[in-house]
Amino acid sequence: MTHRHDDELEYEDDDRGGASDEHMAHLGTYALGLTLATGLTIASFWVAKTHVIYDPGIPMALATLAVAQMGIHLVFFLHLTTAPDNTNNILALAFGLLIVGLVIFGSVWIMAHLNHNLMPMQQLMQMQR
Amino acid sequence: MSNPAATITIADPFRLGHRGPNIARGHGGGGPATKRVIVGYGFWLFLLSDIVIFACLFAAYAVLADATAGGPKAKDIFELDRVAWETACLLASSFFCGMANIAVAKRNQLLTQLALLATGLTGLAFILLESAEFAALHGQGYGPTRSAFLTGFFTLVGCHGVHVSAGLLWLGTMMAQFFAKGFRPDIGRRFLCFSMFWHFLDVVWVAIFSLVYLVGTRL
Amino acid sequence: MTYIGKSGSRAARFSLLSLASLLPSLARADSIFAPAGPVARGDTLILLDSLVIMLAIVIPTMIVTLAFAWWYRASNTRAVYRPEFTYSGKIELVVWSIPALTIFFLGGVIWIGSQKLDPFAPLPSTEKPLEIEAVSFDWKWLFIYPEQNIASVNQLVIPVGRPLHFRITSASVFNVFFVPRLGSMIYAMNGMVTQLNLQADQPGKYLGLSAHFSGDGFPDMKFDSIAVPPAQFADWVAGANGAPLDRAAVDGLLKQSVATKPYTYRGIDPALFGAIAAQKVPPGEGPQEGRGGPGTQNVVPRGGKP
Amino acid sequence: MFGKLGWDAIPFDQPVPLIAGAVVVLAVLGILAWIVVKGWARYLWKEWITSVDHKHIGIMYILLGLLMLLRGFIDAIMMRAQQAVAFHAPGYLPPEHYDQVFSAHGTIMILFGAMPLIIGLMNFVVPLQLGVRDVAFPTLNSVSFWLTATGALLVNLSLVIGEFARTGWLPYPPLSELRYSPGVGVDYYLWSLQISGIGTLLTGINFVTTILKLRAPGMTYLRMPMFCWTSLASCLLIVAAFPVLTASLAMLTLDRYLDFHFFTNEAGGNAMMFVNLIWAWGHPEVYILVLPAFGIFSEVISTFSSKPLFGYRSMVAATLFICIVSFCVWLHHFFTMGAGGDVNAVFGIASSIIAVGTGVKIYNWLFTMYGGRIRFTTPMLWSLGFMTTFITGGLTGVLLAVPPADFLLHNSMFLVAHFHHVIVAGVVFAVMAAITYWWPKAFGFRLHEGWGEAAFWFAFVGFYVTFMPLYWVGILGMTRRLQHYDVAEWRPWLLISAAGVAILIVGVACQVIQLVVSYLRRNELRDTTGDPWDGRTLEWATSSPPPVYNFAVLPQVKDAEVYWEVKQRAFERERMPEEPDYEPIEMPRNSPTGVVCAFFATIVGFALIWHIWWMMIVGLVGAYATFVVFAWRDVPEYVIPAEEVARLDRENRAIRQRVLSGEAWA
Ligand code: HEA
Ligand code: HEA
Ligand code: CUA
Ligand SMILES: [Cu+2]
Repeated sequence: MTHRHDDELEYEDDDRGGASDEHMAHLGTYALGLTLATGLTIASFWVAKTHVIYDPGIPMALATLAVAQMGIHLVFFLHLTTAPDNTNNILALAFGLLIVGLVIFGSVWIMAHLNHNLMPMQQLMQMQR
Repeated sequence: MSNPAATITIADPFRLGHRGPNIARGHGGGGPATKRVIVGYGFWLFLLSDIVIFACLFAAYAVLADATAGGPKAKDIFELDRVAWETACLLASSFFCGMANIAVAKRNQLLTQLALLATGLTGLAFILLESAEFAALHGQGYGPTRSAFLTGFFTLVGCHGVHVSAGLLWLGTMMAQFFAKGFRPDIGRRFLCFSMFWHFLDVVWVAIFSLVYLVGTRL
Repeated sequence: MTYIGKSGSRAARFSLLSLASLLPSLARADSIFAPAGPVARGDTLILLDSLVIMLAIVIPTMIVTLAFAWWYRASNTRAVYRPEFTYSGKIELVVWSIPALTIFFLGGVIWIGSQKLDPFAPLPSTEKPLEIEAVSFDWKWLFIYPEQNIASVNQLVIPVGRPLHFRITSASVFNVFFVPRLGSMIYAMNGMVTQLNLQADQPGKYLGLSAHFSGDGFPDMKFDSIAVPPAQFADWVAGANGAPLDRAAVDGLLKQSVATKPYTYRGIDPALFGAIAAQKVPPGEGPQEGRGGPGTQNVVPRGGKP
Repeated sequence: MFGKLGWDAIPFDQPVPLIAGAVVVLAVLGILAWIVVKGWARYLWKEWITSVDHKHIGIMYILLGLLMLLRGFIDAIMMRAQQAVAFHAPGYLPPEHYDQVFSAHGTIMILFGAMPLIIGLMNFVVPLQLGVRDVAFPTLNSVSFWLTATGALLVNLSLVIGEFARTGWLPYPPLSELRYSPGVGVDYYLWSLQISGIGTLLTGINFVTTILKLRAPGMTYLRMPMFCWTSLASCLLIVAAFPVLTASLAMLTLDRYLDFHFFTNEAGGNAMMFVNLIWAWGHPEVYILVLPAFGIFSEVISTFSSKPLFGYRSMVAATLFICIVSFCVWLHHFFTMGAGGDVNAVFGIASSIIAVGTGVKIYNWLFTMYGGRIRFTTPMLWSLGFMTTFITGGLTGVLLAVPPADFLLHNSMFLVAHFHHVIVAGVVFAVMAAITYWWPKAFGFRLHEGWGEAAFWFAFVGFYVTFMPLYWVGILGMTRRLQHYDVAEWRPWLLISAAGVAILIVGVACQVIQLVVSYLRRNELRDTTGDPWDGRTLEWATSSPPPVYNFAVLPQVKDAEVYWEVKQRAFERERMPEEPDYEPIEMPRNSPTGVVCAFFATIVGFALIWHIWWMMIVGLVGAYATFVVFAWRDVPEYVIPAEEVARLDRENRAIRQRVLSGEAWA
């Protein structure tokens, strides 16, 4: 049965392109993923509490850690790889991220300008104080 | 079954296995992909669209975060310990879900059910923790109707919570199906979707606890 | 490339604009092609410039489309059939670059125009602008002249030749402040203050309206904007009488209705505009069963007893 | 018990909607009775309502779209008539009614007219062009359709039970908040869009998966027909943009139902955020409509010029270019809100850049005609009408993208003329071309040419007479959505515009007559070849109408224009290609999941609109139960044995062989 799977066995071998002997590797993958994610979570909470880091830099530090952790989840839990079978998934993800970026940064940029320009007088005076 | 000639000339998407010489994964010229690939990809797209919904809620939260209308600020109401526990629950749940994946691949009914149960219980624990937080805030008069900031906060975090709850409902259905129908390919595909959904909710939670809770306490 | 100011207005005089304003019916109508101030002139000029830039390639395109379609009709035996002609690098280069170059040029116009004609940008003038605060209610406009200590409803009287600085907000839903012949429009929104700089160069009575739908009384949300020589403006200010504009007056205005005749207030609570803009004045009630101004008596929200 | 619902919800005081509603209800009941009497009910249920066949679903979408187009057209006639008479006068429509009419017109036309038509065409055509047997998720496809139908049903229900929104087709808060819109109109709007929007999102996912993962062997990306490419781009936009709609409507819903403060005037809400989000969906939405339309024109122009599409790769690039850039321009709908010169300039330039991609398309169609042998059939007429007209509409669009010009034209009748110019000449003309073009494939007979040409000319002339005056009144300072006015200079132009609508009515009538006449004369218009236009893509390689499985054997694609090549070879040898080896075919079983699901969705939607909470719970439980039952099914497929496939296909081949040796194709 090197080239045909009948239906029943089909899903042993999924779109991640793994063959059956890879299954043991899976346990390791999940464990490694869990470890890394836990580590990054702890790091995030530490950053949020610490006073070692320059204060205004903290949101950036947290954002960076979050991006890293999301990457870990995608690779170790959602099994997103760079294998050729995965190109379409990666492309879709890239498109999705582009849209997410446009919506979030576009909105925030637009709204920041609007809010800044159109602030009612009283708040404006409060700011100047 | 081992007639290579037939495999070459006939390209029926619903009958051929994935590795026939003429059949590829749907991105080259090799004809339709296998059902598992198709289902997985479709669900992946669904998740991406769901991310866009969350992106809008994040954007709304970011825009409204300062509009406290005299009510509490983020700093005043977030409790990081609870958030840490919630995160731990979700991470564990994700890990158990991975275990279920392995058990399913091995077709071990008992392990599958156990792993799914563990996934569900940790997920439920998360929901309970979150409900407790919401109830506490509401009790202090800081419900979503208090200010635009709280509106944005409750909607964003609540939307994630609703997803987790829906996931729990799905999980129960999944367990029943494995139990009643065994490891049929279509149920296997459905489970693939479920596990993607569950891991995806973790990804969203990472963004929430980092950018809403942790950042919020430092602003 | 200044669209405002002396050079701009001279350019305008010798441009298509003069052609357009030659049409007599236009000058009477409140056409945007009959600008009555520097802002409107700048806007219109940019509009016409862009139009001409684009027509330069759009008209030939249309003609060629029809020509090709006609010449290569199946029944024309003289036309050469070339089914193999499906790609030409040269043609692709041309069809990408011609629109790209047009847009490159247009992009420059957009960039400069958006900066120079931004409604917030003050007008170049030696005179100090006249401050006007505009508030949109359901469904009428209130114009406050804080320095003159008067206000008027549905009537905007302005001195010719002096820059005007508007600060605009809304006491209820969105509206857009717009006097077509004076130029740029801008939104009026509760919780926000938009700004607009305008100027009228010729005396006249211009149509003013709301350019954003605001409910059943919306068609009547129009006002006269009357540009008069400065002396006459001073007279109008001196003669403007009426009740003081205070919270009680605002509460009256907040009721949904359509104002039939303009009227004025004298004695302005200076904090009022800021209070409305900052959502300190509670919003009006909104539509109730059987309520509404003239022409809107039938306002009955179905299933809508809140 | 019944929430806000009471007898006062029915507009007994307003005869027009009441009578219209009664007529529609009677007509529907009559048709239902007729079906039962004729004994067609079973057939309808088995072959259509529960069908998961992409061809049947496509046809039902198109039918829904045409009906809604007609409904929207009636609204349009009412508006043009109102503005023709409401000079210094109240006209015949009071404001609260007129405001519902334009809101319903815009909503229905875009979401329940144009969208179903475009999606229906994708459904019918894309799998055939890709050379496959169905879409990726056939049952989901049926769910999508029925959810769209639910939305359409709810919108039309608002005519007789309650009211529709009076806020415009995009309900800007605070006007759409509870305080200023206490009635159920906005709720009807919210739930019908929310429900149909989910259907549309599922369609988008379904078709992206189909196109990326389910193509005939050898059909590489750069061999896909142009319509598949544009459908892919459009569906990618759906997947990216519809969630934004879902989210922004959900926020407004929370404001209205649970006293949240996203967009209210109180507690720090920010209504500009709604405007921002809704356009982040709304702008891509119009390209979701127009991209497949571009695909249709590519197919039609190439076929009737008897030439392959010129600059195919360039066209693909332009499609993807438009797809991405259209997501970066949404602020051009609120230049006048005051974001400042920099922001305005960036979005203004981004908007005008779309003209580059669109221009490339226009020029490549032009060179497709160059050196061709053009047959002026009805679809080709629509295409030429489109090419000349759309350029003008695009030009006015680019004018609006210039912020200082938009400062004069925003929300004016000029804007109204702009978007009808691009939507009617772009989308509606495309749909008309497509229906005429693919009709024989769907039903096995062609449409009558004469009536089709008449419909085109009346629509074309009527369009110009209706909308050119609107540009002009816009320049004369007229804003949109005016129930009455008293500026004398506007009047003559509005009268001309009303006359234009009369011409349009004739055009639509011709269109309807064309359908009837063609049906009556179907035998003389019969298409026995499966290829009435001398087509170039795979849908013409199968019989008309195609068998359930589309292709007895999946075609092997070796070229960009597969079918054209095969045909040329067959033509030279005067016989069909070799008979293939037939294999049994597995097809998805029909399923009532879609229609049952939509039934419960209707209940949930209606209950939410009228605040009938128990009913909502019943509906939700029902919907969940439907899914479980569907998931519990054991045998979702059935098999057509190889002998049966061979028998059917031999019949089909015999007909074609006869044609081939006789007068050949065309
Ligand atoms: C797809 C979108 C679409 C389409 C096709 C149309 C078509 C038309 N629209 Fe529409 N319109 C909108 C989208 C559309 N509109 C939107 C979004 C708004 C804004 C709403 C708002 O203010 O919020 C609007 C607003 C709008 C207004 C309001 C203007 C105002 O604000 O004051 C008017 C007024 O006349 C109008 C007129 C027309 C007319 C005369 C047509 C005609 O051109 C119709 C022409 C159509 C045809 C020629 C084809 C009809 C085909 C059939 C009927 C099918 C035939 C049937 C069979 C074959 C069985 N439209
Ligand atoms: C199918 C629908 C459709 C399409 C295709 C378009 C196409 C375009 N639209 Fe339009 N638009 C709408 C539907 C559509 N629009 C609707 C419904 C609204 C109003 C909604 C509401 O408020 O209710 C609207 C409103 C609207 C506005 C907002 C105005 C306002 O509210 O103040 C703007 C502003 O930039 C705009 C711009 C454009 C541009 C730049 C294009 C471009 O894509 C056009 C590109 C095409 C060409 C330019 C022609 C072909 C090109 C060539 C021949 C090449 C050479 C030409 C040049 C180099 C110029 N549109
Ligand atoms: Cu067995 Cu691969
Ligand atoms: Cu747009």
